[in-house]
Formats: sequence, structure tokens, C-alpha cells
Amino acid sequence: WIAPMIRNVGALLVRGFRPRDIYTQYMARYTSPTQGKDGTSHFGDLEKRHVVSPISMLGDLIPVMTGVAMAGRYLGQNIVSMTWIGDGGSSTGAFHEGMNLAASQKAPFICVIENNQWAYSTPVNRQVPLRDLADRARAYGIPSYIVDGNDALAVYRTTREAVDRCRAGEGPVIIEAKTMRMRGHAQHDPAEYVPKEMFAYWKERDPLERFEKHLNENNLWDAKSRKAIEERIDRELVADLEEAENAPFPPAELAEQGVYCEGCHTIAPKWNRAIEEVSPPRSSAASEWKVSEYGGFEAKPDARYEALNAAAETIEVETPGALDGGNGSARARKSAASKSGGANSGNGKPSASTVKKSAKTSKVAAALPGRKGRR
Amino acid sequence: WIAPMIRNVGALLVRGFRPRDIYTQYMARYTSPTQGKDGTSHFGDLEKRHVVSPISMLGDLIPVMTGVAMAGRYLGQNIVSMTWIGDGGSSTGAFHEGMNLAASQKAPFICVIENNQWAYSTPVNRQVPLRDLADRARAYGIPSYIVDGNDALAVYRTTREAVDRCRAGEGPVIIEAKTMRMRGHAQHDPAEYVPKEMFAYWKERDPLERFEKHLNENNLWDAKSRKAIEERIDRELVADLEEAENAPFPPAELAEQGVYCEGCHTIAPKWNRAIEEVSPPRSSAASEWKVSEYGGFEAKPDARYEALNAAAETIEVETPGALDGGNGSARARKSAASKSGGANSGNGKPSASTVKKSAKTSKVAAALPGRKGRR
Amino acid sequence: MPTAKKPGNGNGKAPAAAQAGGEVTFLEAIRQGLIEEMDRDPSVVMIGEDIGVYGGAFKVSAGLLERFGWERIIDTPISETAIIGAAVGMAYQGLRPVAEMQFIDFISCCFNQITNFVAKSHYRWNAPVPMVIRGPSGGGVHGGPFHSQNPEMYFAHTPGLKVVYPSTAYDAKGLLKSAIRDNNPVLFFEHKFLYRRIKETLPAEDYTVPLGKAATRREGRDLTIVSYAAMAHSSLEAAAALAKEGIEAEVIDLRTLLPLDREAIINSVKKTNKLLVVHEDTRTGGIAGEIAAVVFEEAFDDLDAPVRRVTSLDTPVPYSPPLEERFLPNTAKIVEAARELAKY
Amino acid sequence: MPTAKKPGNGNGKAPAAAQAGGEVTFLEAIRQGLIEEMDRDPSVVMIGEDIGVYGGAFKVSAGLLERFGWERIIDTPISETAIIGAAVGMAYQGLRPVAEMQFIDFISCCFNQITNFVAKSHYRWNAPVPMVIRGPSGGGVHGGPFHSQNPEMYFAHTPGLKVVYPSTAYDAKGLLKSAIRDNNPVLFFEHKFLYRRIKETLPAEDYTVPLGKAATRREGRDLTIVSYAAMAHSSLEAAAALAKEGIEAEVIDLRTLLPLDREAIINSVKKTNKLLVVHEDTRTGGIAGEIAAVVFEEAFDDLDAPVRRVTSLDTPVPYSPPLEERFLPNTAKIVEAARELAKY
Ligand SMILES: Cc1ncc(C[n+]2csc(CCOP(=O)(O)OP(=O)(O)O)c2C)c(N)n1
Ligand SMILES: Cc1ncc(C[n+]2csc(CCOP(=O)(O)OP(=O)(O)O)c2C)c(N)n1
Ligand SMILES: [Mg+2]
Ligand SMILES: [Mg+2]
Repeated sequence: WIAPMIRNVGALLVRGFRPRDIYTQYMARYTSPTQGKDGTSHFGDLEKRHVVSPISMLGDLIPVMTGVAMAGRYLGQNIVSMTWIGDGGSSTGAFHEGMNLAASQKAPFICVIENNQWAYSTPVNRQVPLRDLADRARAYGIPSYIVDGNDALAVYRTTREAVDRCRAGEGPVIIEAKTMRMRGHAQHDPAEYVPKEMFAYWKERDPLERFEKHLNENNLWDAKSRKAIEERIDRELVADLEEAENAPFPPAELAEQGVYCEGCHTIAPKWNRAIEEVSPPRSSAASEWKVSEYGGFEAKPDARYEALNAAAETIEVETPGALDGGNGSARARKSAASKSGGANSGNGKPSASTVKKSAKTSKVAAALPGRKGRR
Repeated sequence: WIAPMIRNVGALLVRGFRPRDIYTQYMARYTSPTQGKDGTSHFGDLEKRHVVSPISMLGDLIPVMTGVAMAGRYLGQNIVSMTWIGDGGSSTGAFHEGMNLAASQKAPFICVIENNQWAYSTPVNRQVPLRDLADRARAYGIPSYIVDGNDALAVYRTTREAVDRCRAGEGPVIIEAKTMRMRGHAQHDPAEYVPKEMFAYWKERDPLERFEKHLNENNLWDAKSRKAIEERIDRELVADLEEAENAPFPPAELAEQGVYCEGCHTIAPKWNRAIEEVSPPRSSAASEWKVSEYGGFEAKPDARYEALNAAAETIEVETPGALDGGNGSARARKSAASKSGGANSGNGKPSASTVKKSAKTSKVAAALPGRKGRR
Repeated sequence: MPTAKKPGNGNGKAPAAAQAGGEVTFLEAIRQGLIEEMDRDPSVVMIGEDIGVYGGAFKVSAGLLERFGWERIIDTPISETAIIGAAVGMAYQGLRPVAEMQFIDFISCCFNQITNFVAKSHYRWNAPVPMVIRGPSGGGVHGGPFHSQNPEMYFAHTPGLKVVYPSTAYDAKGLLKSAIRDNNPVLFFEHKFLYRRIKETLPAEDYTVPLGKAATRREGRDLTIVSYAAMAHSSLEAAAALAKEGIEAEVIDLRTLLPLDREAIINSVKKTNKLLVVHEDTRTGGIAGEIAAVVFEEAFDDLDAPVRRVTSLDTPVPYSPPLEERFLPNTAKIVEAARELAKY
Repeated sequence: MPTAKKPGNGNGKAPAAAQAGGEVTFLEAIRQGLIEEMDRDPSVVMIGEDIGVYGGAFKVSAGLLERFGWERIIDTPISETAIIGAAVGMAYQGLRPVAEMQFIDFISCCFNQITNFVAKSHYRWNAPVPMVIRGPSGGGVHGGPFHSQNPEMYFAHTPGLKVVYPSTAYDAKGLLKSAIRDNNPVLFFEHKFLYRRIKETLPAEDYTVPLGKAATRREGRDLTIVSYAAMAHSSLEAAAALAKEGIEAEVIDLRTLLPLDREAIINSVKKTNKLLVVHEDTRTGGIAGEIAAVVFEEAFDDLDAPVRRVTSLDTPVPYSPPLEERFLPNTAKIVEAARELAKY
């Protein structure tokens, strides 16, 4: 289950929405996913694509997707839920409450902090005195990754690893993807507040160019197949745009409809687990707290915690498929002995991927996982 | 400026409120600080005692006291503001937004997390998978302390140090004080959910007994002076309670009064700075962002940051006046080379205190300070 | 690893399992409703603060953890926004979460999630949010400004929500069941003054009370008193007193504030030609205004007198007993207003 | 350390310093009000998101950073609760903060701070909170459900706050100055449809417009139209159209919703004997209901017809133009309702 924010239109396409859906949404047409009731990327599909619509209020999706993940576990679905938040959005109360609940619930939930250096006109260093927004994770005792957000493969692998962790029941993960917003906040904004040198710095790290270079160097496409792809995309965009432009606006009466669900939906959770399992006697109902230590000041930290806290060392691991090699596609944060974090990345097993030829060294590691969860 | 929460009635007494104020508040009398309009510890005094009243909604005071601190700086007052929050209250959105703003503003603000192991019936390990709630500070790039909350002197010294940091302009600080709520959440709650062994564990660490022991061992009082103190307190309590019990309830008409301030207050900030200084040309108005680095993934962490992150080592420092000696009155968190944190605590200069005789070793250190603030 | 025995019934009052029906308090009726719905439908789960081991601040969920287990009785950190957010996510998965506010006053902390995420979801993108948000509301127990609020109008003014505020044990149980089974988000206010003060004998069998329908609690011809929650009781007391003076008041208990049962109000006004609205919520912007507008729209010609209202003062809820008494409506104030209206 | 030049006037429209008075837009009048108050009183500071270097999402504070510096124009993280909380703290210190919501819709995120901390402070413990919370509100610009809201009734229903919603540039500036100088928390809604669409010539000298006083925008004898903000303009247009049909509507612009100028409404109703209330806020629980109740209380015998209302639909604000047009009141809808009322 995913819930893309407004910058994550790509994720909608990956989940099977078409450019026409996006065009018609922005153009407020009757044929849009929301029939013109809402605009921009505010749409989704609960039934088939498992995409939750965002709302404008930043941070709100984080507890919501935590709830999706909790329900998934309850229903036995073995799913992972994921959403994105901006560097700026990580300052909201909803972000904090949602991540904290996810951590306390060990929910299979991934939050990608898309650190594009700016929140509207405000640079990261004015939002919070942190170099790495991944450090937000430390407030919840959960692991985090930092990844070069302009390295498509590194992002893929890191996310893949996070998904695996979640599936393995290890609880939520924050991924900070470092990137740059290369234009204004939106069309109206010339972004004159961004130092020119900063744009230049990031232009050199253009993720498209880098991915193209990778495809070129590894002979994963050639001029001909590239042209074919580009032409197919162009054709689709042109056709969809035309379709959208010719699509009708909704009839005015629609404005009055749909405030309530009055029998228009049949609500049924998708059980993937015997219903008898969820309640006692087959589910746990020990109605008492387990308090394994008393929180005393001088209490000896348990060994596991010690190890995790010991040192912030960096380990080098083999991650096939990263773009820029040893120059650091994913900077290590903290890696000591996380059962699945450091270890998993350390075993160097290439995970399934369409890009198999490059096998360069990059730094990938998981940060300080939380203490053992309560379940 | 302080804003005590409901558990911090002691702070009210220190600031000059009398037991009668507390009694009359709870007993809803006309002579109470709020004339019966609000109850419990919901009162304060902006003018003289600089005490801000809490409200029931947990977390709300944190941005408020941040604002008090910001205004204090603006007015040239050189003040520090402080409030408390429970372990449970640190999960609120208001906590996050307030701490984050304080960090981004480098506000002279101290937040004491009074970790008493329970939020109503919920143990800390069910609220968030953290051993140390001081780790909340890591999300804001600000320093934190962990202190034995049952060691009165250690708490004093730690707070004193935090106040000094704030006064020196180093920004906000979180202090986690580890303690235990020895009874139910309130009178109605028998706290049967708390393991008996946990009470026993903490009973052994009774802060009153420990402080008494300290006073005894260092001959800071004797049977006679102790008795005198206790008698004075008893007398005052009895007298104030009687006064409160005999105090009248407010007249019903009062209910209708005071929704608005209609000329009843003259509002004037206390300037301690030339008014001309606050606006350009005498104040800075460079209307541009300083972006010292571009947030790139592979950017070299600056040396300072490296040093701070390097290792979580513990240093032992001399702090006179701690109760339990080397057994750890304030556990170190992180100390590497923070200009004022580790260093300050490291220089071992005893700060002014009425308790001068003990000079034992305890672990006191400041954690990872944030990067250089924007000012 | 030592553990503490769960008290289950905390103060020794609430049994671990529900007996359907029987003579029960308002609180116990709600508890029965929760248990029966959770028994009936595994997609019903509860989420809130201190609702599991402790059984809730008012013990509404006492014994439910033993009966339904950790996965269905979800204790959270102190994070109202996360509670509502997570409930939305669960609802999107087809579950029917019941979220508890420890006191309804704290609903202010998740106002954004409720009014923007929850309320607009179905209209905006056709995603239903079957969930219930419930909690102890209202004053009269000297709870002070933050433990006595009546926030119903904030939500009755928000399209997409339903707002329920029952006054009897029978209704509380029946409306709660309807709310849980409804495909829309329902705010369910439980007047804490009623929790242990009223008792009724409930049917043993499953029953529901429909949302959106008011109840006529007493018939009368001289004037109509419209009210809800604790004030429905004061209104009935007032009607009894008025009857002694020969004034026959019809008493309508709204039960649901949104959608409002306009028909019930209008029909009664057509009969009595006079209307008094009583609410414990503060005056300005309370539901009496909305009802006044509705009466203008549908029954102006039937009126023999202006619509009147007896409400709380336009102030925060004061703590001290004499102040709170002045603040709140009560039987005497209702009688007085009704008497004047009858004379008009 | 490279820096980027501040555009100051972003899109090149707003000058760095204000000229008092002159012919200005609604937006520029607000900006002038801010500048003049900040010039006059160093205890006035601004706090909000992107208000400094960028000059605010709508450029209301363009140039203010250059004029007043970092300490007085405070850019914050995306944290509405912290913005309001910090403003309270500053107000407790005797400052007069003006807090900006980037869009008023986000005020939902600090609803708790406003309704519980801010609104109750003076009543509870005698601590005044002199602050202004302002932001772009209202629809008609195809902003969709989260950039078009009219949340005024949430706050008009909260004792302790004042709520202002001006319709002219003159008023916007004069009311903002009064709001800043007031010792109470004032919510100041700025209808974004008006920002750049209306222009007026303002006096060069300092002036204020008192809070709590409505303005009669047009005199008439046949009926009264009460409205505010953008709908005051539609009401005036409707009155002009009605005049051509021989119907003389009196148009009252509330300007302040809380405290409500009951006197102005009642006096006009006593004259015209008919009342139409127009608001862009959604219908159920909108201010028309409160006004209906007030008219019942004070002018029932003067009424020749029921109080009517023209309002937005009870739905979220839809995005698509034909839907939003159906949703919103407009001149034609007002004319139609007024015509019927005149005939009654
Ligand atoms: C709660 C809330 N406050 C304010 C806004 C207005 N707003 C929209 S986008 C934005 C900046 C977002 O920055 P960031 O989170 O970094 O995301 P980015 O646009 O950089 O992807 C702001 C302030 C909002 N949408 N929600
Ligand atoms: C926002 C909010 N939600 C819920 C409550 C109800 N409540 C009052 S005290 C409390 C527990 C507080 O625990 P903690 O913060 O650890 O403080 P302690 O009582 O242990 O000192 C709760 C849940 C509240 N006051 N505020
Ligand atoms: Mg950003
Ligand atoms: Mg606690």
C-alpha cells in the first residue's frame, strides 16, 4: 500500500495510473479519478491499486499509513505500507505522532523523507539544525537509511531492503533520500531565493543523466530501443493530454452528491487469516504489562542495546546495482550488529532486480534499530 | 520563566506561591489564584513570578515556553524558559513542533522530560521503543542530559548547567529525569497494573530518603533543625488548609466575567534593550538565505559535525554535590568535544550552590549538540 | 520478568464479560454495545489511550482486553492525531475502528484529521471511512475547562460527519451499534454525567436505534422543548414541573445532531406552535441557532411565539461549583423560559 | 558561503516599503496595515511560514523582512501548533504577535492551541493574549477542498476569541490595526478572492475601524441582506440588480462575526421587516443560524417573513469550476432568494 504525496506522481504511474488520470485530475474533468471533486494528485484506489489519496495538510498520511499497516497485519495480509514526506513536512506534529505510533506498534511501515533541501522558500537548515533528517528516526528507536536520492538504483535497493525488514516484522523504517528541488515550489515560484551555485551543484548530479549513463555503460539499451521508449511515452502523453482536454467537466449537480456513503460501498476487509485467530483464546490476551526493567537511572543497559549504541562505524558492503560506485550511493549511518540491517546488507546477496550487470561497492547500512518491540 | 505541569507543584512553591494557593485552587475558592475559574495547578503569574499556567492538553506548553524564550531574547531580557513534560506527553505533536521550533530558533528553553515510567496505565516501553527519552533530542539536533531524577542535587546541577548553556546562547536543551510515579495516576487509581517489584525497586531509591541521608551525612542539619523545619512546614500547611477550607466560594456572577480583556490589563513588554536595536538598520535584515552547503549525499561532513558524531564515549567529570557518588548520578550520553557541553562539565568548576561539602565523581555530560545555529 | 496482574475491573465494579441486556447503567450499556459488536464482527477493533489493561479512564472497556485480545484492543501513546489517523488507515482496509478520546476535550488535538481527512474522504475520492470516535463529554461534574466540554457543534458544522449524542442507556447502546455498522464516520458523545447516574433495563436481544431520528420523550400541546444528552433529562424534569402548572410541554430528544431530524422538530412545532431549544453547549453558534433557521425555513407560519433557547453561557466551563451552576442550563432555568414562552 | 539575492518583491509587484494610503488592492491595504503597526510599535512581530525572505505565499509580507529584520519577521518550520504556541508565549511577554497561516485551511492543525490555550487564557487565569491570527481564506478561485475553506464558525463558536472577516480594503487595514491593538486574540480572515480583485483609495493618515461593528453598505426599505467578506460584494451586486426591479435591499456587512453586532442587524430588521443572511461558509451551523436565533430573541414581532439564508452547500469545497459554482452562493442566487422574500 502506498500513499504518494504531490511530488510522487511517478509512483502513481508505477501503480498503474495513466497520464490521463493525472491530466484529468489537474484539469478538473468529470472523467478524472475524483470526477473533478478534488484536484492535483489527490486521488487513489483502495480496491485494486492500494493507493491512498493524500490531503494537503502535510504529515497527515503518516498515521494513516501506519493504520493501513496495522490493519494489514491484523488481517494477515503481510503487506508493507509506505508514504513520503518532505524535509519541511517532517516538522509537523502529525509526522511525530504517526512515526511514534508506528514504532510503538512495530508497524510494517516505511516513511521516505524526500529531503529536497527546501520547504517552499525555507532551506533545511532553517527548519531544524540537523544535517541528516534520518536522525528523526532516533526519536522513535527505529532504523533509518540515508540514500542518494538522485541514484535511482540505490533508492530502489534501499527501499527494497526496508521492505524486506518490514516484512520480516522488524517494524517501521525511515529512509532519507537526499535530492534537490530543481525549480520553484510550484509553477508560480521562480525560486530566486535559491543560490545559483546550489542549482549548479545539483545539476551535476542529475538523476536522469546518471541513470541514462548507467543504462548506456551497461548496454542495457541502445539508441534504437531508447528511441522506441521515448516515442511510446510521447505518443501516450500526447494522446492522453488530448483526451483530457476534450473530456467534459462534471455536471453541476455532482457537487451535491457523495458527502455520505449511503449504500454505495460494501465494506469488507480482505482477510488472509482465520478469523478465529484474532480473538482469544487463539490470540494473546494476557491482560497485564510486561515490564522487563524498571527504567532506573543506573540500570545496566542490556547487551543488545549496548551493541547497537556502541559506535557509529561505517561498514562497506557489496550492493550490486548502485550507480556511482564507491563514491557513495548510500552513506552509512550506523551499522553495528543490526540483525537484519547491517547483516542483511552485508551478505551481499543481490536482490532481484532487472539491473544485474553492475556490482560495485557502495556504502549501505541501516541505522540503530530500536529495542526489541513489545510483541 | 517556568511553566510547571501538574506534577511540579514544588516549582510553584519555589517561585513563591503558598500552600494556600494550591489548596484554594483545588478547593475552587474565590480566594484562589484563579478565583475558582480553573482548578488544580492551572494558575500562574505573568507579572512577578513569571509562572505560566498549564492547560490539560499535554505538550501545549512546549511551543508556548519556546515563545516566551524567543520574546525574552527579543526584549533583551537574557532569560531562560523551562517547562516539564511526562514520558507520555513526549508523544504529542505539540511536543515535536515546539521542540523543533525551539531548535531552529536556538531558543533559550529547557524541556524537562519527567520520565516516571508510566503515562496513566501505560508503561514507557509501550509508548515508544526507546530506553532513554533523552533521545527525543536527537530529532532536533539539540543536546540532552539524562539525570537520576531521584537525586535532588544531581537534578539541580544538571538543570543549572542547562540554564548556563541557554544563557550562553547555545539553544534549547532536553533533560530526561528518570524517576517513578509511586502511586496511581491520581487518587482514584490504585495502579494495580504496576508490578509490585517495580515499586519495591524504586522505593529503595526514594529521593527524600536519599536527600535526608545526604543532609545527615554532611551535617547539614541536625535533629533540632530538622524538627524546626518540619514544624514550620506543618504549621503552615495546617494554617493554610484551614484558611482554604474557610474561604468562600466565588459569587455566581463571576461566571459571566472575564472572557475578554476589556481594559483590565495594560500590556507592556519589559524591554531590556534599546528599542532601536530590534529593527534595521541596527538589527540584521539581510534578506537572503545563508546556505553553507548543499545537502548533497556525498558532501563531506564538516569536521565539527564529524567530531560530535564520532563516538558515544563516556567521560567522567567532577560534579560536586551529587548524592550517590560514582554510582552515577547523571549518566553520560555523549560527550565528544561539545564546546560547552562536554567541556563545560569537564572543567569541573563547581557552580555556586549551597551544598558545598560533597565533591564526588559523577557522570555528567552533554549530548550531541546541534550544528551551528543560523544566527 | 515480573508482571502485574491486570485489575480488569479496576475499582471492582465492571464485570469481565458482558451480560446482554438486564438492568444497566448508561456506561454499562455502551460497554455492552461494544462487546456485542466486537463479538458479532471481527472487523470491529478499538483504539485509544489506556483502554486495554486499564479498561479506559472511565472503565468503558473494562474486561474487553481479556475478551478480545491485544490485536483488537489497541493501546496507543498519547497521540490523538495518530489515533484518528491510524483509525482512518484501518477503515481504508475495511475494518471498523472505534477510537476513544480519553476525554472528549482532547478531540481538539485531532481536529485536523477529523475535519479534513476523515470528513472529506468519501466526497473527495469516494473512499468511505467507517469509524466511530467516542468519548466522555459534558459538564456538571466540576471537571473544569478541559474536562467538561461539549464540542459537538464543531463537528455538526463539518459536512461528511455524523454526530450522535444519546441521553438514555437504551439509545446509547442502540445508537452505538448503528454507528459502528454505519459506513460513515460517526462522532459519538457520551455524557459523563449520565455514565453512572441513570439505569435502565435493556432487552436481551440485539437491537439498534437508527441514526438521524429524534425521539419524542413526552407529548404535549403547549410548547415543544428540543434537547439532547444530559439536558434531555433536565427538560423532562422541567416538563414534569410545568405540567403541575398546567403547561404541557412536548419534549424531543434529538439523539443525532447531524444529520438533524428536521421533520421531528417541524412536526412538533406545527402541533405546539412554540419552541424552546435547550443545549449544554455554549450559546453563540450552538445548535439552537441552526434549529431556529430550520424553523424559519419550514414552520414560520406555525409559530405563535419566537423560538427561545436555554444554553450554557458564552464562556469556558468554569471549575468552581457555583460558577459551573451559573454556567450550565438546569431544570429551573428551563422551567422559567418555558413558562414565559407558554405565556407569550 | 554563497547566498541568493532575496527577490524581496518576488514577482516584482510589491514595493519594498509601504506608501501610506493611496490607491491600493485589498492585499496591499493589509500589507500597509502591518507595516504601519510595526513601525508604530516595536512589540508587534510577525511569525509564520515563508513570510520573510519569500514575503509570504501571497506576498502579503513582501519587503517586511528588509524593513523590520529577522527578529521581527520570524520564519518557522511547518508547524502551525508551534506558530500559535510561540505566539502565545510572546504575547505573555507583552508582545503583539501576528501569526500567519499560509492558507487558513491549515488553521485546523492548531485548532487545539487556539481554542484551548489562547481562547480560554484570560477567562481562566487572567492572562491576556494580545495576538492576531491571519490568513487567506475562502473560495471562488478553484483551490479545491484544502485551499478554499471558511473556518470562521469554528472560532465564532469559541468564547474568548474575536473573529473578523473584512470585505473592503479600507476595512481590512483599519480592522487589522484594531485587531493588533486589541488586548484579545483576534482571528483575521482575508478573503483571497478579494486580494487583488478590489482596489480603493485609502486615507494617508492613520485610522482604525472598530471591532464588533457592522457597516451598512447600502440603505433600503424592503428587506435586509446581512453578509460579510466576498459575499458582501455579491450582496451589493444583488441589491443593485434588485433595485432595477424596484426592490430596495439594505445591505449590512458584518465585518466582525464575534462579537456579533446584534444591534445593527436588529435595527435594520426593525426597519425592513425581512432578513436574508448570505454566507460562503457551509450551511448547517453557519452564522445564519445564530442570526436567526438572535432575530427570534429581539425582533420576532417585527418580522413580516421568515429569515432566509443563501449559503454554500453542506459539502467540502469541490475543485472543478462547475461544481464550485454550484457550491458557492453568488449574485444570481441572492437575487432569487431576495426576490422571493420581498414577495412574501
Ligand atoms: C500542515 C501544512 N502547513 C502548511 C502547508 C503549506 N505548504 C504546502 S507545501 C509546503 C512546503 C513543503 O515543503 P516540504 O515538506 O519540504 O515538501 P516539498 O514541497 O519540498 O516537496 C507548505 C508549507 C501544508 N500543505 N500543510
Ligand atoms: C493531549 C492529551 N491527551 C490525553 C490526555 C489525558 N491524560 C492526562 S494525564 C495522561 C497521562 C500522562 O502521562 P505522562 O505524560 O507520562 O505524565 P505523568 O502523569 O506520568 O506525570 C493522559 C493520557 C491529556 N491530558 N492530553
Ligand atoms: Mg522539501
Ligand atoms: Mg509519566
